[in-house]
Amino acid sequence: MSIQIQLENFSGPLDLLLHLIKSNEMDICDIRIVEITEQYLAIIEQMKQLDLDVAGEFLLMAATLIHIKSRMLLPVSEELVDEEGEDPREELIKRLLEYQRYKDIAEHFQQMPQLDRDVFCGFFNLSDVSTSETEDEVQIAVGVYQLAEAFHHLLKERPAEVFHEVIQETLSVSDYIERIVERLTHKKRQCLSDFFPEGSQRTEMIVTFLAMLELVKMRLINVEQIQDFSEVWLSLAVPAEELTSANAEERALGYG
Amino acid sequence: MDNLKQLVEAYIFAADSPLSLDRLSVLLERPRAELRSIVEQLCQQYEASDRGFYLAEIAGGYQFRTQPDLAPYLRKLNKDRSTKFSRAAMETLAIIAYRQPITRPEIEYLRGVDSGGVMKTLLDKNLLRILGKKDVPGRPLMYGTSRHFLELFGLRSLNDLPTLKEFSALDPELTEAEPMNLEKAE
Amino acid sequence: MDNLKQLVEAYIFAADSPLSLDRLSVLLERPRAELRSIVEQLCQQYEASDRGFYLAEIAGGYQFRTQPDLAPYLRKLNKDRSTKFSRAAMETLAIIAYRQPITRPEIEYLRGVDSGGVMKTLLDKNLLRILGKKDVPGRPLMYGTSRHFLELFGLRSLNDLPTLKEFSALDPELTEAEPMNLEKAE
Repeated sequence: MSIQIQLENFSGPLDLLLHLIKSNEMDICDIRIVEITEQYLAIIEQMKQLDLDVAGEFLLMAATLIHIKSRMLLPVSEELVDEEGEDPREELIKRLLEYQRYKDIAEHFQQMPQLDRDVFCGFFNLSDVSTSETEDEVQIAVGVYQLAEAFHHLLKERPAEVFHEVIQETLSVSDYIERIVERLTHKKRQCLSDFFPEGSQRTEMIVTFLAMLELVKMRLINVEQIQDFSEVWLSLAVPAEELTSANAEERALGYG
Repeated sequence: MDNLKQLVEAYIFAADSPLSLDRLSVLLERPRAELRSIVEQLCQQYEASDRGFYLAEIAGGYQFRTQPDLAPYLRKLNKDRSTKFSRAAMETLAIIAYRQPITRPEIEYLRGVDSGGVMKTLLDKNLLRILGKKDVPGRPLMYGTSRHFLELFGLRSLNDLPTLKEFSALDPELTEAEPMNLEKAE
Repeated sequence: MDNLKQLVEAYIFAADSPLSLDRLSVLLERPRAELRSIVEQLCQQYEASDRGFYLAEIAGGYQFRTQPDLAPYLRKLNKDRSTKFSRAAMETLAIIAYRQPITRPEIEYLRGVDSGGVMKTLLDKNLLRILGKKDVPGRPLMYGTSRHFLELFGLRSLNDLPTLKEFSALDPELTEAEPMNLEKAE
């Protein structure tokens, strides 16, 4: 796999996947998931080593691929068939096909003659027609967006009055690493399910899980299970006082 | 009568956006049908005469535009006020054009990435319209393409876009737009 | 040769300002003399054909212009721009839409400028409604948006206006400016 791959050249994880599928000359409808997952993860890994930010969406896709891969390796159980259909790749394939189509349309749009790029209309040249009757300011076409934008603009200029709150959902793996470590510092042993309370969002769960994997890899936490299918327990693998230095390095993981 | 044709031509030329028959009818106080035949005559005349520009039917109106095949020369004018569209922007625009009315989560599911920034850019460029709110929990805003979108690409209406079938119909099931499956998108 | 004429016509048509023979000569890589004769031919053709616009020689260059004698008609184009608003009008309308019922002093406080003129325009266009008088000293009039406002913007009700939260969610700059608040992200 070539080193030159840059995530910013791809408009998203689906785009990157399509690229991998094409360069491996695979059929979208029959992706060799193990190969693709390995290559995808290798690219993400490279980006991290180069200290580049890897956007959450790319990590999310990594988790999805791992999930599909693991399901394809598992013996087919009835429960799973009922739950998610026969081929674990199905949903991904659908998304890829659909995405491929819009990518093609986008390409078609780029090539269509565009106003003010390829095609021009005459320039408003009225002889002897005074235009001073119109307001001298820029005219704005009507639309709800323009209306909201105008108000928004005003509010931005007058930050003293706050009428709204902004809610941001930022899922960063390093933040979750810190949170997990913090929780485990307070309470030495905690079960896995405690980290996934009811009502958690799917994306949040995935990032939490990625953070745990990262902690295992760094040998900072232990994962134990007393017997098959019983509760999984997490605990710190190193004394809490040693963690501060470890934390600082997490930034270098490339999780942004 | 010939004076009327001259006026129609002047109005279309002077208007800053495609002029509809309705608008012409108001401006000239003449029935639409009469004006339609005049406009059609004009269209044919320009088409027949191999000029530098022609009378195009765009977004439900009429506008003089340069011939698309002259594009390579006209670029030299360097008046390129056009905005270069990033691939992300074009992709988003394509999705919205074909799937409107569509909400932001639906777009993001199809693209696999956060699209707020791109959508804001497209809204600022007046290529999108907010079509209302969807009657589902959370009442997300629904988006569609604007009139300006049609003008940008010189389309009479959205029907002028190639059908989805023309694009990579690898999977016959996909030729019909699928209902969205947003449960899985979260 | 005929193609050259077509190109000259297109260049003049598309240019923002009158195009001189010198400029044409650079663009087309042809001698001035040759271009002069083409431009003159074009001028004569337009003059002879009694069209809505003609090729005028202006400020040392050439430009298409509407016939001066049509000016009285064309002025109508400038009026009745019912679908366009100035920035000031849009701002005022936005404040009223989002903060109704609201009084003129309150609007002027938000905008920081006198807004009497703009409000009159909006009232004339039937976009505002007077909702009564506010129970404060001076009993100023309270304004709100009209039914016509909803029609113009294609809204079923005021609830269909995008909330500012939805709106700022599109603006990455703004979201970044806010402190992270993960607890609320649920």
